[in-house]
Formats: sequence, structure tokens, C-alpha cells
Amino acid sequence: MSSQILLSPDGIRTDGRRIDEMRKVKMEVGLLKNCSGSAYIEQGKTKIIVAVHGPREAHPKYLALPHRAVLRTRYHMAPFSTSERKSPAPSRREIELTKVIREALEPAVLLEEFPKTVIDVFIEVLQADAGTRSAGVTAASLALAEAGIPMRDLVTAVAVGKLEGKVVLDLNEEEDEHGQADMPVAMMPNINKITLLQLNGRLTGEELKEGLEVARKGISQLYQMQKQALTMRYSATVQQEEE
Amino acid sequence: MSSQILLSPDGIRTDGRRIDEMRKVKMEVGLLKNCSGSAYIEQGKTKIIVAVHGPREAHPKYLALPHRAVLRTRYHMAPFSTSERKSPAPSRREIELTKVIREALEPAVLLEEFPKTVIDVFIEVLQADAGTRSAGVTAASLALAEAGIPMRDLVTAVAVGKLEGKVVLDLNEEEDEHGQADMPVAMMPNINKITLLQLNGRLTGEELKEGLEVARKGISQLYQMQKQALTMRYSATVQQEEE
Amino acid sequence: MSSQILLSPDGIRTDGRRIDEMRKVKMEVGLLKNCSGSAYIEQGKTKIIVAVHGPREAHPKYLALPHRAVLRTRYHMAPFSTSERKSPAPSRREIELTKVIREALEPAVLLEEFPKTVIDVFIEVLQADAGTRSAGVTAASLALAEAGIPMRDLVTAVAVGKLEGKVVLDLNEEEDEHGQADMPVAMMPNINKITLLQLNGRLTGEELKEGLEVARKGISQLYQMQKQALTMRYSATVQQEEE
Amino acid sequence: MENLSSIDATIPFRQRELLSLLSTGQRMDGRKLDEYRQVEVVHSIYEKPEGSAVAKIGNTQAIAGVKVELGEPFPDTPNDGVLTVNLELLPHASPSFEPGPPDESAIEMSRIIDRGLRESKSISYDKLCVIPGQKVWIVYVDINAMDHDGNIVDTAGLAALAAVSHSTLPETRVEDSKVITLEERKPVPLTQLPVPVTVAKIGEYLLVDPSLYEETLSDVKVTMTTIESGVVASIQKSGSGTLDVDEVMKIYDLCYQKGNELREHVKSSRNGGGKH
Amino acid sequence: MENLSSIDATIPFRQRELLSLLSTGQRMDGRKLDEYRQVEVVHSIYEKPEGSAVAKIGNTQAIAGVKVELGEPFPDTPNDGVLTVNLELLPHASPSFEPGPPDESAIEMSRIIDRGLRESKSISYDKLCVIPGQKVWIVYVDINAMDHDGNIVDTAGLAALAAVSHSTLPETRVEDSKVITLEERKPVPLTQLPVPVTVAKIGEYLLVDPSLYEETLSDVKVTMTTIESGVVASIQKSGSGTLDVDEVMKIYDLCYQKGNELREHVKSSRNGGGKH
Amino acid sequence: MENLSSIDATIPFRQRELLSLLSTGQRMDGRKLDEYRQVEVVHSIYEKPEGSAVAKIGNTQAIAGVKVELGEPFPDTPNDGVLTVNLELLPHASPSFEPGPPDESAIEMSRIIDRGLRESKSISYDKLCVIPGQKVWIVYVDINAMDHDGNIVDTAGLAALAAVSHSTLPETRVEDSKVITLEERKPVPLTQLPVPVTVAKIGEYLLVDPSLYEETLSDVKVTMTTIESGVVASIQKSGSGTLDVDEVMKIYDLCYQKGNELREHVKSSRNGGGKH
Repeated sequence: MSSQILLSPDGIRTDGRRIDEMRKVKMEVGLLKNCSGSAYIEQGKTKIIVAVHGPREAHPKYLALPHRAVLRTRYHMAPFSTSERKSPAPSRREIELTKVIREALEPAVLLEEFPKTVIDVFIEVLQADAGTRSAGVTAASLALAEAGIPMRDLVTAVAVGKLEGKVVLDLNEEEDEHGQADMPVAMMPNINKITLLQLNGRLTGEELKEGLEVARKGISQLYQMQKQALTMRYSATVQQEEE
Repeated sequence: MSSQILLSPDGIRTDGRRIDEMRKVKMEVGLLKNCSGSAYIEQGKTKIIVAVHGPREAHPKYLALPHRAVLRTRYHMAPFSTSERKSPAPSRREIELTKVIREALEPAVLLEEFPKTVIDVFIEVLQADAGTRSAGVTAASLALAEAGIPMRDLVTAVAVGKLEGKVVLDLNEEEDEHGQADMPVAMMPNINKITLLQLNGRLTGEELKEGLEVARKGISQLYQMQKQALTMRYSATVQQEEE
Repeated sequence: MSSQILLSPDGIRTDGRRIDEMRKVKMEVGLLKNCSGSAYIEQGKTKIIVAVHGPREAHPKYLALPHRAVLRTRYHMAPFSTSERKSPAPSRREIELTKVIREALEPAVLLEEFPKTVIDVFIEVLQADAGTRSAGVTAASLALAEAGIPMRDLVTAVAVGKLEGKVVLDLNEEEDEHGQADMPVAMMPNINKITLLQLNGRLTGEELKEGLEVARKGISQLYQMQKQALTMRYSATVQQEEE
Repeated sequence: MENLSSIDATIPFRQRELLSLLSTGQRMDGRKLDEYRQVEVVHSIYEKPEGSAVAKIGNTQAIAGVKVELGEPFPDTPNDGVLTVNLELLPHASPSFEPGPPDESAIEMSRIIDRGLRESKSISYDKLCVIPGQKVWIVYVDINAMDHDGNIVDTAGLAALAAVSHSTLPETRVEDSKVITLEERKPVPLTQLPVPVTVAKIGEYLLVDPSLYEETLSDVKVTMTTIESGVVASIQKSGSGTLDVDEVMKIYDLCYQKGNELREHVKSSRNGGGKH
Repeated sequence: MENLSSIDATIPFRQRELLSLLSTGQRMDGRKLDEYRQVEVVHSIYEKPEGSAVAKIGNTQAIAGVKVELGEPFPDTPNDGVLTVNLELLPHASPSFEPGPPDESAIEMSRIIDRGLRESKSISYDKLCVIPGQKVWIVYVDINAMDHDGNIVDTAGLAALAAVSHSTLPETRVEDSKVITLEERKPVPLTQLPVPVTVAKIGEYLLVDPSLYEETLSDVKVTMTTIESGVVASIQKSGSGTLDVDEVMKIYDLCYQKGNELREHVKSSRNGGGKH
Repeated sequence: MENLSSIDATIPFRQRELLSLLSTGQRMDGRKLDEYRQVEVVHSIYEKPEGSAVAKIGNTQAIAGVKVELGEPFPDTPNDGVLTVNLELLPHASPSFEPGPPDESAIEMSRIIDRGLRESKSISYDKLCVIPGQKVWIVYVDINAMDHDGNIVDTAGLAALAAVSHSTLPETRVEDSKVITLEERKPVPLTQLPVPVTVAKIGEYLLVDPSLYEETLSDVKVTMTTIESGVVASIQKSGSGTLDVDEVMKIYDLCYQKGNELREHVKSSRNGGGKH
């Protein structure tokens, strides 16, 4: 199984990338018309669409909090997104990621500005090829921004991994399955705060430190793309209004 | 499978009926004692019992509407009603028919006379031999009538089908399984309004028109029987009170 | 299957006990720290832990009754408690026993002293070796007592069975599986009132009467042990406070 | 139901009224304490199931259908067929029944009826075996409570017993480890008639076959399933009242005596004209 | 949704306003009564599924993915493959959609699309058989409604059809009763293009492709799935309004005519660059 | 829980009070910041499961039982046994725990413990294979959180590890493709001792083994599972607070150091006298 070589001696990965090279990323803001905000991300073959509804009245009402908004999330995989068809019912993994992603976004959102309301963030994985939770977080903060919800900073995420003993950036599915570690990291890039951190695999203390550093660099790149995507959306809106 | 002949060259079906001949039908109103109204129907081997509870207070209360009653239905098959034992949990088919039947009855019931209440119509298929949704509708409107709920008209239903290219009335199970189409139709017979219409199968435009006409004739016959069943129930009540 | 001999001609059972001899019993009150009261019982290899929460506010509120407390119970088996792993979802058997145990405890608890509240009794079977419902009841009344909830009397329970035509006390699992009857009985021992009675198996009228008598004797022994366990818990508390 | 009745302020009054009547040996509907309402059993009312029956006790009504399927035996009883009893409290039966999965009460009643059939050893499970350890008949007894005026258990138990006692199974032949189902049929092997009888206690009075009204005013019921020989195969105390030993023995006597009456109703039940 | 709209006091007013517009042959968005919004279909948008497509009708959008698995046939059709259609109303699509298992409406819409594909006999189920009675292809068509501005059924139906029509299956070889999956692929055997067309009735007016706004003001919709020959394979009346026979026939004419337009959109759909 | 704590008006006050104490290097219960409460582990407390243990950390308690069954491997790992970890938050443990299926928190904690065991490669899954591709041992680790005074994850993780490390499996022989289970037993093949250690952050302070009181006042916790070599096999940040890189590395140091202490507790755990 894991006997295949995922990293050549001169540091080239099976898809031709270098160890610190991200997959091709595409972001687009505002595709969906019947929600408060939306964003689409492609990271390699991983494809995700996020919609935000709200801030809106809590329903049922007992969910509401007097002093701040409640942030709700859903991380969900389409049945056709995986190699084997996935049942549409939420798996234990999806339930866990829903929580982890919510806790990655919460520190950034100024929830106290919308007491008694609910903000819903729905993340749908349309094609899964590793890195879905991190790409989901990256897209979710774009959708929140488009919905006009004030944030301390965007939240940006990427996974780092370990192949043949080397720390590498942004695993694809093959690398995730056969590699030695997978560590998704989300940050508020401007203020250098980690909001999501998980690890499956085996890292030494040194590798952990290196992994966080590699993640930070990847997050910087993605953060630039996020800002660009928002600018494009904004100018698109301006353009549209001028027409 | 469908190589068997369901209609002889001289227009006789496997159970001896002509193409426009209904199965033997029996209706009875008021068998159950612990509900607001009830009706029982046998159409061939299809056997169904319907009970109505209400108008009654909505529970939970948020179901209530300020200006009219809420009509709730349940179409359900007994585990022993089918050839293979049916799980008692509602199937997707039962959930769909529950909706379709509710929408077949709603236009007839004067819901605005009972604001803030709920009227429940429970349809239990005791033996299924095709035509259960239409027989269910026919019995349901009888049970509503017995419950004293005012209606614009009764609702009466029958299925038409297609065998060997001919449109026929009131399919039995064998015909339903191996025939070419099954089209249940419900009407308010007095005012000639269709309240339920579905089709599974293949009909040309001409056949569709003919099917609706054949259905209308069957519905007329059933409507007479419904009125008779109500009269018998009414006279039975009178008799009982006189005793 | 049942060809094996469960009772020797001189009245000795496969585990060496006489027909009216209980298994080794151990009771302990107050092991758990984050509940209102708790008790642990071992009866042979059967091991059960019970926790009580309350009286406390009903949640959701519509559960509350104006004139008395609501007693809620849960009988549940740990997945590792049985020979084959048990799914943690409640089985029909567990749902039935939950009701039967609640109705065994209700007559003893002075529910009217705590109107509008809920008292929760959670029974977890850690190892099942027959007699779990009766041991559960015995432990539950200890946990209620430790929670300071006033009772008319403790409730004490034991099962009697039938082996080779003889009525015997306190079946173990082997005897339960291959024996001819299993009759759990709970009583308020001081006032000689039966609060739980079930039978699976085959008893004549005479055997039923004898069984109830044998049960009463077993219950007397267990009742002494219950009082002792409470005394020990009480003195332990006193000791602790003196330290 | 428990909650609702508990807050009904008229209960103490109605209970006193009923007790004073019971002290004269009478019940609200004119019955004596040990008297059943009118019992009616009709078997073979449907064509599709392997057996079916309707039972009525007064205005309480239940319908049972029996289906059989070939399936695998349980690992610990490889030579025995399988019995599965399921009772649905149809929302038809009472304004207080909700549609949805069986609640605690429905599950308890199912299991009372199931245990009565099972523990009495009335069905010869070994005769339901087709290939030992591999293929046995699974007998599904599904009961619909249709109309609820008290004492659903006895009514459902009667319907179940009548349906099973008129059920048939296809004969089978085994060829190359494959089961071939034949045209000929044989009865489901039933050797005895276990019937549940329910007694309600109100004050100190014991009443058989409680009506819905009486159930509301009773705080403990006992159901005992007996067979012809007087053997009791299943007991269930239900409700939060108490009993003493003498009462249990009186209840046993009532259940056996009334059980014999009900067995006659099953034996003499009318054929409804469906497949038998 | 039904409850919410029923208590919206502005509905009668908005309905009158719309009716007066409809009487001039116009709709709020400038369309004629028998005119669809802009339709766009792109197939093969993903690499992992056996087929995929996105369809947009105006601001309504649905995505379909096709997965195939080897599995057992149904006992009554041992030589036929199996089709499974499932529609999820993603909470993305509308503020009124809740996450969770499909509700009544989602199930109805799934089944309308399923019946259209199934009853039109457009898929050659016998060609999905690998070992008769043992192994057949199970074709899962999963549809996500992503954006809801009315007429989800037609949009989802288009996406499903486009996805199926560009799906492929692996060729297989059977050796010693084992199925070996080969590298070569063949198309899912689709012989016709069944498309659902939905007509809403508002007052006495019949409108194709209702927008969300129009759906709110309509009390009955009819979806008919036709194929090229004009045969109608599935009809569903939905909503609590009524129809007369003439209206049904007018709806049929509209559905067939508009179905031909939509079929062209499927045929000319653009390749999204994923696996095809 | 999150909702309840958020509306507790005393939290800011209690938080200030705790922070001022923490600034002196002290905790409410007298511990130092990097000090665990009293730890106790007893293994082999039951006779029926293949392994069992109870772990206590202060007034927090968890019980784990291990059951094994022969079953099928996953298709993508045909030569490996299967591990299944399930944590139930028993309603016994806390007034705030409801009976019912595991909620989000319980699922997260199960999966943290599961990943610690799995990703550390501590179990030799290949040694759980009986017939490659057909029969492997499935190891069920079921954990009951019984008493909750904070830090359930570490307590449950200790119980699970102690139970697994004292579990045994029957030896097997394969005859004619059938598995025969023998009398002799062998240990579940465990090569390392992965233990989760949880650190809570309150203000800028990092506390190991948070009590329930401390958990309420903390907005972020990190659990890291390490093995003897210092390799970290699983990390989970939990809660809506944030961390910086330096904090993560400090937490790593704490987790490894404290992990070594906890491993000693597992190694020196007392035998409870049940089957071992």
C-alpha cells in the first residue's frame, strides 16, 4: 500500500509539485443568488461551495442568545463527492468537522454585533480530494464577508502533511491516504492566531514546529487570493450597478 | 414478465372484467367507535380503513393557523397488507402519497370554518391490491363527512390504466404490475374539478384525454355509492336513536 | 440445549448453591461525585451502577406536573456488558424494562413532596449475568435514598426461577437461559407490597405461590443489606466530616 | 397519558363514585366484576397474509396478520424458527394515539403478547426449521390496534392467537442446499392456546377486562397468559400501584378461568372468507 | 412553507396585482406565459463521479452526480439494473430550507424525477445486468438543489438527465462467477430524453417555469415528463388547487412543446471539462 | 453547554478571580499549573469482555470494555483488523448530560481517542487478520464516562488504553476456509502506549488536566496524544479560542512530559481481579 514513493529524492511529488507548493486554487465569491453570501473554492480537485444565511431570527427561538449571534455551521459531503458513493446522512466525521469548523470561524466573527440572531454557514463538498475542511474554512470566511458580516480578520486554512519523512504543503488525496501525517491548520492571518488545529498521523516535535511554519506560508498565499476574490466580487458588483 | 396477455382480443381482462368495469366495491361508514368519523372501503381485494379525529386543538400549538384549520393526513400500509411483509416505518412512497392525498382532500374541506384547529385523517391500507391511494381518498372523504366536517363536495377517486394499448378502468395488482400505465385521478364529482392527478407509465396525448374521461365515469359510479353509504349510515343512526 | 442438568438430585445448583441461596451480593452507596445520589451493586457477576439527579427543574418544562414530581428512569446496558457486544441504542427490551422499573419505584417515592420537578434515575448495567432488572431496582432505591429523596420504604427485588421442576432463588445467567421460568419480583419489604412482577416461563398456580414466598425471603435478606449499605455510607459521611 | 390523567382534577371524584358502585358488585356498564364485554373473533379475513383475524372486545378492536419468510435462525437456536410480534397502536384507535414509532406502552404490550406465545411453548419452533442452522421460517405477527375502549392487550392477544392458529406455511423440499417452496401448505404448528387476560385493580377491587374508563381510574393492571392446563406462561404487572401476594393469587384464578372462556372464542371463531 | 405563506397577509393583494398583469399576457420578469427563463446546462463538471452536470434555469440551479456500483438486482426483476434517484434541497438554496433528512416536498420531487426516468423506459435496464439474478449495476443519481428561485423540479430533472446522458460504465468480464471490471468504458444505455416540464396555475392562467414569486402565488402546479414522441411518462399534480380536464390537456400541450426545447438544451450542453 | 455558559453573568467575575490566582502559579484546588489530579487505573475489572479497565482522574471517572468479533475487513485494507472506539457520556456523569445518542461533543471525544490509538500505529492491525480479505478481528472499545469533573478525554483515553493493553484474543485455526476459535488466548497486539493529554488555556495561562470549573472558564483546549518516543499522533484544538505557534509548542512539551507520567500509571495499573 504505502510502499509507493510519494516524494522523489529530489523533492518532487507525484503530481509534480515541490514540497512547499500549493495545488492550483480558484476562488469565486457570490455565485448563489438566494442566500446572504456565498463562495466557491477549487483546490486541486477538491471543490466546495459555501452559502451563508443571516444574521436572521433564531428558529426555534430558544437557540437565541441575548448578547450575541449564534454561529451555526454544517460541513456536508455530496453523495457523489467521494470515490464510493456517500450516504447523504451525516457521518460521525461530518459531525466532528462541523464542530471544528464552527470553532475555527467563531473567533473571527463579531458575533456580539447581532444579538438574538443566528448566522448559518453551510459547507457542501462537491468533490473531495483531500483538504476539504481547510478549503471549507477558507471559502466560509469569504461567504461570511460577502454576507456583510463584520470579522476581525478572514480565516484561512490549509493542511500540511508528511511524505517520506518530509513536511509538505497541501496534500492531495493520494498523499493523504498513503502519507504519514495530515495536519489541517486555520489562522486569522493578519493577527497570526491559530483557530483550527488537528493532526492525524505521526510527527516529532520538530516536525510539528516546521509544519506550523509551512502552514503559515501557505495561508499567506491563500489570504492574498481571498482578498483578490473579494475585490473582484466587489468590482463586479460595482460594474453591475453601473451597467 | 410482461409477456402475459392482460386483455383478450374481445376486451376481457384476466379477472373477467370489461375494460370500463370497476372491481366489486363495498363501502361502510362508522365502524370505529373512538374517533370523530370513520369509513371502510373494499375495492376488489384492496381493503382500507380511514379514521378522522377533529377538528381539535393543534398540538404542538405552533402548528395552528389563525384563519383556518390545518388538515393532516397519513397514508400507511399495514405490515401484512402486501405480498412481502412491509416494515411499519413510513417509506418514501408513503410519505409522497400522504402529501398527494392531503392535497386531494384540501380543496373540498371548508377549513376556514375551524380556525386554529387540526383535522387528522388516518388512512390504513389493510390489504393492498392496487388502487390504494384512490380508494383511500374515496374512503377519507366519507370519514370526513361522518365526522361532520363541512365540504364543498365529496372527493372520489379511481385509477385508470393501459393494457395492451387500451385504456381501462380500475387496475388490479396484476394489471398494475404488468400494464403500461397507471393514472390515479380524484375529483369533486359535482363540480367536475380534478384534485389528484398522477401518472406512472406511458400515455399518448389522446390516451391521456381518454383516460380522464374513463376516470370521470368511474368516479360517477363511486360517487353514487358514497352517497348511498352515507345515507345508510345516517338511517342507521336514526334507527339506533329510535330504539 | 436444555438437556444439561441444572439441579442435582440432592438440590445443588451448577454453581454450588442450594435452591434458596442467593448469589454473593455487594452493595455500595455514593461512589459517584457529580450526581445527587448513586449506588453500585454486584449480585454474582451482575454489576450495575445507578445515579440519581434531582429533584430538579423539568426540562423541557411541559414535562412538569403541578402536584408532584415526575420520576424518570433509564435502564441501559453497556455495550461490553453482554456476551455479544450490545449496540448502545436502546433495544425494545430496554425500553420495556425502563417502564417496568419506573413503575416499581414510583409507589415508594413521595413524589408529592416535590411538585413541578423531575427526578431522574439512571441504571447502567456494566456486566449482565441474569437478574439485572431486580438488582437495578435494589440499587436504584439506594441511590434515591442517598439523594435524600423521601420514600415510604426501600424497594428491593430479586428473581426466582424454576429448575428441573423446583422453584429456586436468584438465577444466574446459565440457569436463566436453560431454566423453565424466570420471575422477577420487587417489594416494599416493610409493608409487604409487590411493586414489580413479571414472569417468563411456565409455572403452575402452586409454583407461582411458592415462587412469591421464596422471593419474599430473598427480598428480606437483601433489605438487611440495603440498610447496612446506607448505614455504612452515613457513617462514612460522618467520619469524613469529622476528619 | 399518565401525565394527562394525573392532572385531571375529576379523577378523585370519579374514583369515589366508581368504588361505591363496585362495592355493590356492579360496574358502570352493568357488568359484574369478573365479566368480559362481548367478545367476537373472526379469522381468515384477508387473502394475502398467511393468516389473519380480527378480535373485538366491546368497542375495542384489533386486527392481526401473519406473514412468513425464509430467513436465518438465531445463532444460539440453530434448529428453531423465529417468532416476531409487533403491535402498532394505530392513530385510528384513539384521539390520544400519535402516528409514529411505537412508544413505551406499545412496546410493552407487544412484548406481553410475544412472551405469552413464546414462553408457553405453544409453537413448535423446531418444526419451523427447514435447513438446520441455515434456513428457518420467520413468523411475523403484526397486530393493529384499531379501536381503543380499554384492554387492548387481551384484544390484540386474541387476534394474534386466532391469526396464528389459522395460518399455514408452504411445504418445502431441499435440493442441493436450496429450498424449494411447494404448492401444498401445512398449518403453523400450534399446540396450545395461550391467551392473555388482564385484571385491573381499583381500590381493593379486581376487575377483568377493564374498559377505557376503568383503566383511567386504575393504578395497577396485571396481565397473565395461561394455557389449557392452568400453567401461566407470562405475567406482567403494569402501572404504578401495588399488589399483595393474595391478590396475585386471586388474579391468577381469574385469569385462568377467563382464559378458558376466551379460548372457546378462539376455537369457535368464524371464518371471514379470506384464505385460511 | 405552506404555513408561512398562508399567514402572509399580502398574498391576496399580490395575487390581484399579478392576475391583472397576466391578463395582458405578461409576467413580472417580462416573460410571456409560455416562456422559460434562460436555460444553461453543462455536463461533465466533475472527475470523480461516472457522470455529472449542472443546470440553471434563471437563478435556480441544481447539480447532479451519477455513481455506479455493482450490487444485487431486485428479486422481481433479476435481469435488470437498478436506478436510484435522490434529491437534496441544500440549505444553500433558500433561507427556508433546513438541513436534515429530505422532507415531504423533497421526497415528492425526487420521486417525480425518478418516475420520469424510470417510466419512460429511457434507460435499458437489461443492459445494466452483469450476472442475471446476481450482479447488476446500481445507478445512483444524486441531485443537489443549490439555488432556489422557483421550479426546482425542472432544473433538477435537466441536471439529472444531462448527467446520466454523459455517464459511462466500466466494461466487465465474468470469470468463475466473479466480475472483473475492465479499463474500457461504455455509456449508460439511454435511449430517450425524458424531461419534466412544470406548469403553474394562477387564477385561470397557466404559466410554464414558475419563478419562486409565482410559486408563492399559485395553488396548483402540474409536472409532466414527456419524451420525443409526445408520450407522457409521468404526471404529478402538486398543491391544493384544482384542475379541469381541459386545463390538463392544455398543460400537456405546453409540456410537450417546452419539453422539446429543453431536450435541445440537453443535447447541446457544454462539456465542463471533467471526466465524460 | 456552550449556550448555558455564555449567559452565565458570573463568568467574567470568576474568570478575573481565577486569572489572579493563576498569576501566582496556583489553581483553585491547590495544584500547580502542570499538575494532574490524583490518577488511578485498575484493569481487568470484568469477566465478560475481552478486556476492561476503570480510570479515575480526581473525581472524573471512565470505564472501558473491549469486545472482539470476527468480521469482514474494509475493502481498502483487506489484511488489517478493525478498531472501533465509542464513547458514551452517561447521564450518570453530570446533571447536564442527557440520555440519548452521542452529541457533537461525545462524537468529537470518541474520535480524539480513536485517532490517538489508530494514528500512533500502536495496534498491529495486520496481526488481527485471520483470513486475508475475508475474516479479521473487529476490536470494539466502548467507553462509559461515568463521573464528570472535567477532562473526560484524558480519563477515557487512559481507561481505553488500559483495557486494550490487558485484552486478549482467542487463537484461531482455519480449516476449509472456516475459522475455528481455540481455547488458548493471546494479547491484543499493542506495541506502544499512546495517551492523550489535555491542556486548557485560560487567559494566557496553560493548565494541564482542567477541572470542570476550569473548563467552564476556558475558551480553548488542546489534546495531544503522544507515544514514548515523543512522536505526537493526534492533535485536537477544541473550543472557540485561539492559539499562537509558541503556545502550540509549549503545549506539545507539556503533553509529552505529562504523557510519560500517565503511561507509568497504565503500566503500573492494578489488576481488578476479573478476566485478564
